[in-house]
Amino acid sequence: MSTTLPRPETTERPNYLNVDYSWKSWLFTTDHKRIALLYLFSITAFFLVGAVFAGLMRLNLLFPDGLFEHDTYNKFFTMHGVIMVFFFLVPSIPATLGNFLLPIMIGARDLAFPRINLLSWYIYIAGGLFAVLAILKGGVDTGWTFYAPFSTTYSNTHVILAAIGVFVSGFSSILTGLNFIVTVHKMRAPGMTWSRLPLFVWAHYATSLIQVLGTPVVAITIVLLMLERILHAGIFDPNLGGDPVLFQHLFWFYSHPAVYIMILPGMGVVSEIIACYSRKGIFGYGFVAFSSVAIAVLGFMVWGHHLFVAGQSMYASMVFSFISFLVAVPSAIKVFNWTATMYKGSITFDTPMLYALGFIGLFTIGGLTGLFLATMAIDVHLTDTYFVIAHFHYVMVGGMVLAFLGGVHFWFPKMTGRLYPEMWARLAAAIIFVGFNLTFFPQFILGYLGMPRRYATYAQEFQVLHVLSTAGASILGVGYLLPLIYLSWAWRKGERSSQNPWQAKGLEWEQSPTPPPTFNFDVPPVVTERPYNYSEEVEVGGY
Amino acid sequence: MFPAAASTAAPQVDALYIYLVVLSVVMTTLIFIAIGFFAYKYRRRSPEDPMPRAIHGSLPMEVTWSVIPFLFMLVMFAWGTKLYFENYTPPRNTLDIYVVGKQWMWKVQYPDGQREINELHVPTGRPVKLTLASEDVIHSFYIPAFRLKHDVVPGSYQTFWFQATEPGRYHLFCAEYCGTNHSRMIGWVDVMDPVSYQNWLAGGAAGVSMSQLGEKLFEKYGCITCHVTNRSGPPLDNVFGHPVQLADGRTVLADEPFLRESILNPNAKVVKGYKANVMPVYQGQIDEEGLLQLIVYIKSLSQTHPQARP
Amino acid sequence: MADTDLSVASHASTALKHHFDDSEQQLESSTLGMWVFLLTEIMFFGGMFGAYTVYRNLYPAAFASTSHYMNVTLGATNTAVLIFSSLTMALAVRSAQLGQKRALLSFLTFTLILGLVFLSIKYVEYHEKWVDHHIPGPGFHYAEPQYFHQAQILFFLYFAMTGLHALHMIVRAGLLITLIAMAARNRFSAGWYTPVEMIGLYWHFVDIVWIFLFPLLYLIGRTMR
Amino acid sequence: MTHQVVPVRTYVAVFAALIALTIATVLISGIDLGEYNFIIALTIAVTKGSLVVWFFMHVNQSSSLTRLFVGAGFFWMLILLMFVLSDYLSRGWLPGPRWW
Ligand code: HEA
Ligand code: HEA
Ligand code: CUA
Ligand SMILES: [Cu+2]
Repeated sequence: MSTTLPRPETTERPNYLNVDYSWKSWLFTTDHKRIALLYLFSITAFFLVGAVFAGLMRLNLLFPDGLFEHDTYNKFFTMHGVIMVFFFLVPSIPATLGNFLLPIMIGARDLAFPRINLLSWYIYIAGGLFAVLAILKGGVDTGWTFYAPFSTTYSNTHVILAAIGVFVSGFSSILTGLNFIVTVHKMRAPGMTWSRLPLFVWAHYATSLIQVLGTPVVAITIVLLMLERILHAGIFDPNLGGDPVLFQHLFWFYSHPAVYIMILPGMGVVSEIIACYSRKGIFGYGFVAFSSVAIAVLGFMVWGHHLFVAGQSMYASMVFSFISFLVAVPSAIKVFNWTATMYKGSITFDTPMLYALGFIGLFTIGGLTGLFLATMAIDVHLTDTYFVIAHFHYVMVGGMVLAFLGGVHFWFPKMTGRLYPEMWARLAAAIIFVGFNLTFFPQFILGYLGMPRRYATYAQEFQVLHVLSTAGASILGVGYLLPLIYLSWAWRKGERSSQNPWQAKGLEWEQSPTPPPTFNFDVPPVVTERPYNYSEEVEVGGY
Repeated sequence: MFPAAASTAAPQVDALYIYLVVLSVVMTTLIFIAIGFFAYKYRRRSPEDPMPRAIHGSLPMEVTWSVIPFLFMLVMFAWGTKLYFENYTPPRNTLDIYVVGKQWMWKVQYPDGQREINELHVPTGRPVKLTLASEDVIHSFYIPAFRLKHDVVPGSYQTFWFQATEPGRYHLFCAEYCGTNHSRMIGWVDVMDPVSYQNWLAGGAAGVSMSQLGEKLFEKYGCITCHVTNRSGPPLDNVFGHPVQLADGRTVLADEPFLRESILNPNAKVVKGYKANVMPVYQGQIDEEGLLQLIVYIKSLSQTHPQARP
Repeated sequence: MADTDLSVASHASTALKHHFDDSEQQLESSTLGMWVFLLTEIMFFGGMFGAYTVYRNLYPAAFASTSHYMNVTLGATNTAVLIFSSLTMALAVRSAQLGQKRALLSFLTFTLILGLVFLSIKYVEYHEKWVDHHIPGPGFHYAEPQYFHQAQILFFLYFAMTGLHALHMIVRAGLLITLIAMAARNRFSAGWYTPVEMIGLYWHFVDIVWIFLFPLLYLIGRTMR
Repeated sequence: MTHQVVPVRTYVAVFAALIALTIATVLISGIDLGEYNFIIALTIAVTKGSLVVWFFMHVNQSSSLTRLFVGAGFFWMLILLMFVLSDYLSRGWLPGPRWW
């Protein structure tokens, strides 16, 4: 904890929050920071919806015979998956923290296309409304993967509404990515060379590439799916000559890279946090930066690892498996470099750092179990079991959600000008960590024992582990509620923050007032030093 | 921690799994220890602590921690691939059983004519090949005790094989989400020693064998007219298991998927010396079970092919 | 979609938007933004091309059969029309560069007319398909029954691909109309004509898509039997 | 960044080439050349597309960044097509003799 906080200023200087309080000034804003907050509130709302579905699912799974109708349960996990992936996790860090920080970090006054940025939020909301409408009208039961021919011919739920929701929100993702790419290329402040970009920015740049290159494919796939559902022309229906595996190919062409949309920004956040609380630059900056891009590129060539038992050619499977291992190498590079960054640091354990360390641990476990699934013979046994569920919750919840929470805490003073209550925050972080592991670790075992996923009812012998998991989820639920409460409180009542409460490096802390004014800087920033320049002294020479 | 292991594949998959678990535990522990150690040793003791010196990185270390894990991963890849090819490539002389999945049940047919629902009886010590078909959506045939599963994809045949080792009663699950009662599309696999299996076969009111049923269909649908009586279609004896010359110059193997396609959509692959558009299209005319019976019948016409009979 | 900013920028005319340093940066950003947008468009069509590739490979015979029902004359005419429109669009941008307002206006109008000609010819083609019951769905008929299902899929792809292309044609025609209106009101000068250039890029891109659709859907397979 | 003014005759020449290639591709498609029909048609299409990109869209005058993005677009589409095809083309392959 940095102890030398300057006294809060008494009169607030003009910033992006207090320039105007009217509704209009929020709904028609083109300020990237305000749009970031609009996103922040919307994704939180969607997270809560997704979490309620998760809670209901865990409740159902307490009992081998279930609690709800099969159809109801099937809708729960579908809506949970759809909401969590498309409406929460994909926009979570990029559209909130990324939107807020990316321009400031590179010394720009705004994103390159502020109106498109606002448009993307409206598109996101429009997509979200379709999803909500689908829920209100009774839900969807296809699983978030929408596999044909079930989704095109057999399901009699609101597939089209949900599909439109996903389709529409995809464009918001594309536009955010487009905006980031152009901004990073064209709007950097004088002196902000590529080798001085914060790792957060590198990670977002890589993410944007995936959003721009991958999302259109899932969009068109969903269009084909909807047309097929309406016309029954047979494009994915084997009874009419189509090939259902083609749908899976097109779907995963996006959805595998999309899992990296759901982790790279988190890795960017963690890089910033580790550096700050170790008071050291990231070990192997160049490798960490480049590994983001490597993950983005290689990530496009591994999607077939979701199809090992789907009737895909064995030879194609082999290639996909191999590249899956390749893409793990840049992830490993990151983990090791973060660890090495702590070496000979001067480390403090404020809440963001706790989340970052939690991220490293849980992501490592999640990533390593990804390797199990990339190993073909093992995947034959484990695919479509709870092992997969545990794997991806470890990377998505243990990884990305923790990174998101860490980032929100880290930049909370920046966004609001106030400090969060440190003790409560540490407590919540601890509860989340414990609850998370209790929820999802048993699922690895369940999976290897053979418990299939998407099961409303299950064999007796799996009950013990399911009960453990539900118990964990209850703890986890409490853990999530805490930040919601104390952060809302701190927003209005928290102690005022100085410009740079963590004494962190980076334009957003050093050269932009807290909270930032509308165009971010009072004086146009100029960059003269390398990133994370916590100390002038250098121990080991560069490379 | 481990489910029952009842096939030749199970211990092999378990061994590979143990390799992965051990490796992961070692890696995770190393990383956790490093983090814990650094966190403790280099914690900031007082706010006045001097800034640490910057360390930029080290190429040798980067190379080390990329290459060494990758080597371990190469082992995973090679081992996993080898097992996968073995587990998905049936040996010769299998006992063939036919499975049709539909919402939400498994229909099993034995060549000798037994039929069951949501039960599968297999002997130990003998490779069994399953041919999987689906009447509606994608299902997945999963036997945890064998560490094996395969999706059942409508519109095509998928096959996989196993050799059971331990008599017992094991779970059979549908592992691919297929609608309302996906979690009720479950059943049992009864593994029996060969003697009990013979008794079970004999005890069942088998009656008509699959190929006899197929023969009836062969007459019913009029296949017999062209393929036997007037020979306007290619003769079908000694076709199964042999290479077939196509009109477009290609050569393909006459296996189950080929026969299936030739019945449902005869113009897709026309045999050399015959004309397209002569045979009617049977797509949508025959159900999956009947189709399998026809194919078993055509198989039985092939002498040189080692017939799978228990 | 990405054009909102570009067209909106025009309201401020040549004005530099406050978050840019100079007009150079603004122009470069718009150009890069446009290209990134085109990148997403490539992938958008890419999904369709993927489906096309798979089915062409699975059903070569049915494919050969359906290609006999494609109207090559109309398709080729349309290709020529689009290529011609690409030329006039390029010349329009050139006139804008030179600040020749009248030339700009007439080239833009000419381009627009060519775009509409394309759509009309497309309409004739669709109408033919309608008359022949070649629209996938419940009313679908096909002369060679053995290819019924496969032909339906291929026609589905034909309509999906050309339909998506036609949609883009309509969008860009709309954009062109705005351009014409702006040009008529003297919004552009030799110093600032970014929207003309951006929409020009978009125009050419949509033409390129057609350049690929034409051989893929109309030509390949004509000689196969 | 602002592009040079290109002489009208360049544009017209490109136009003429495009029309010529269109005529060529239509004519060639009427001759039975087996699989070559496909290859020729695609080659011509790629040539035409490149002409448009290169001259009409001014990529010949553009920054290397723009060129990179143009290239990336087509490259990514190729990834999609190639990897999807890799499955379909190798499905019929028989597992060879056990090569391990
Ligand atoms: C944030 C999301 C995210 C991330 C980052 C990942 C990362 C990875 N995933 Fe995961 N995955 C999902 C989300 C994610 N996944 C989801 C949602 C599904 C299921 C979808 C569904 O069906 O509903 C899924 C499913 C899934 C499957 C299919 C399972 C199945 O259905 O059969 C596979 C198979 O290969 C896989 C593999 C991998 C691999 C190899 C990585 C790698 O990138 C991981 C790399 C990281 C590490 C390896 C850890 C760090 C490395 C070290 C510490 C080095 C030490 C290592 C050694 C010595 C070996 N994933
Ligand atoms: C992207 C992000 C994301 C996130 C953040 C989460 C968060 C959680 N998920 Fe989710 N999950 C997915 C993505 C995500 N999930 C996806 C993509 C699938 C696949 C869907 C599919 O198969 O199609 C899935 C599937 C999935 C399943 C498997 C369903 C099945 O296959 O049958 C389960 C089961 O436990 C589960 C649980 C949870 C839990 C407990 C949380 C927790 O972190 C959430 C925390 C919230 C709570 C714990 C609830 C709050 C409390 C209450 C509402 C009160 C009542 C609570 C109790 C009685 C416990 N998820
Ligand atoms: Cu059948 Cu799930
Ligand atoms: Cu994946």
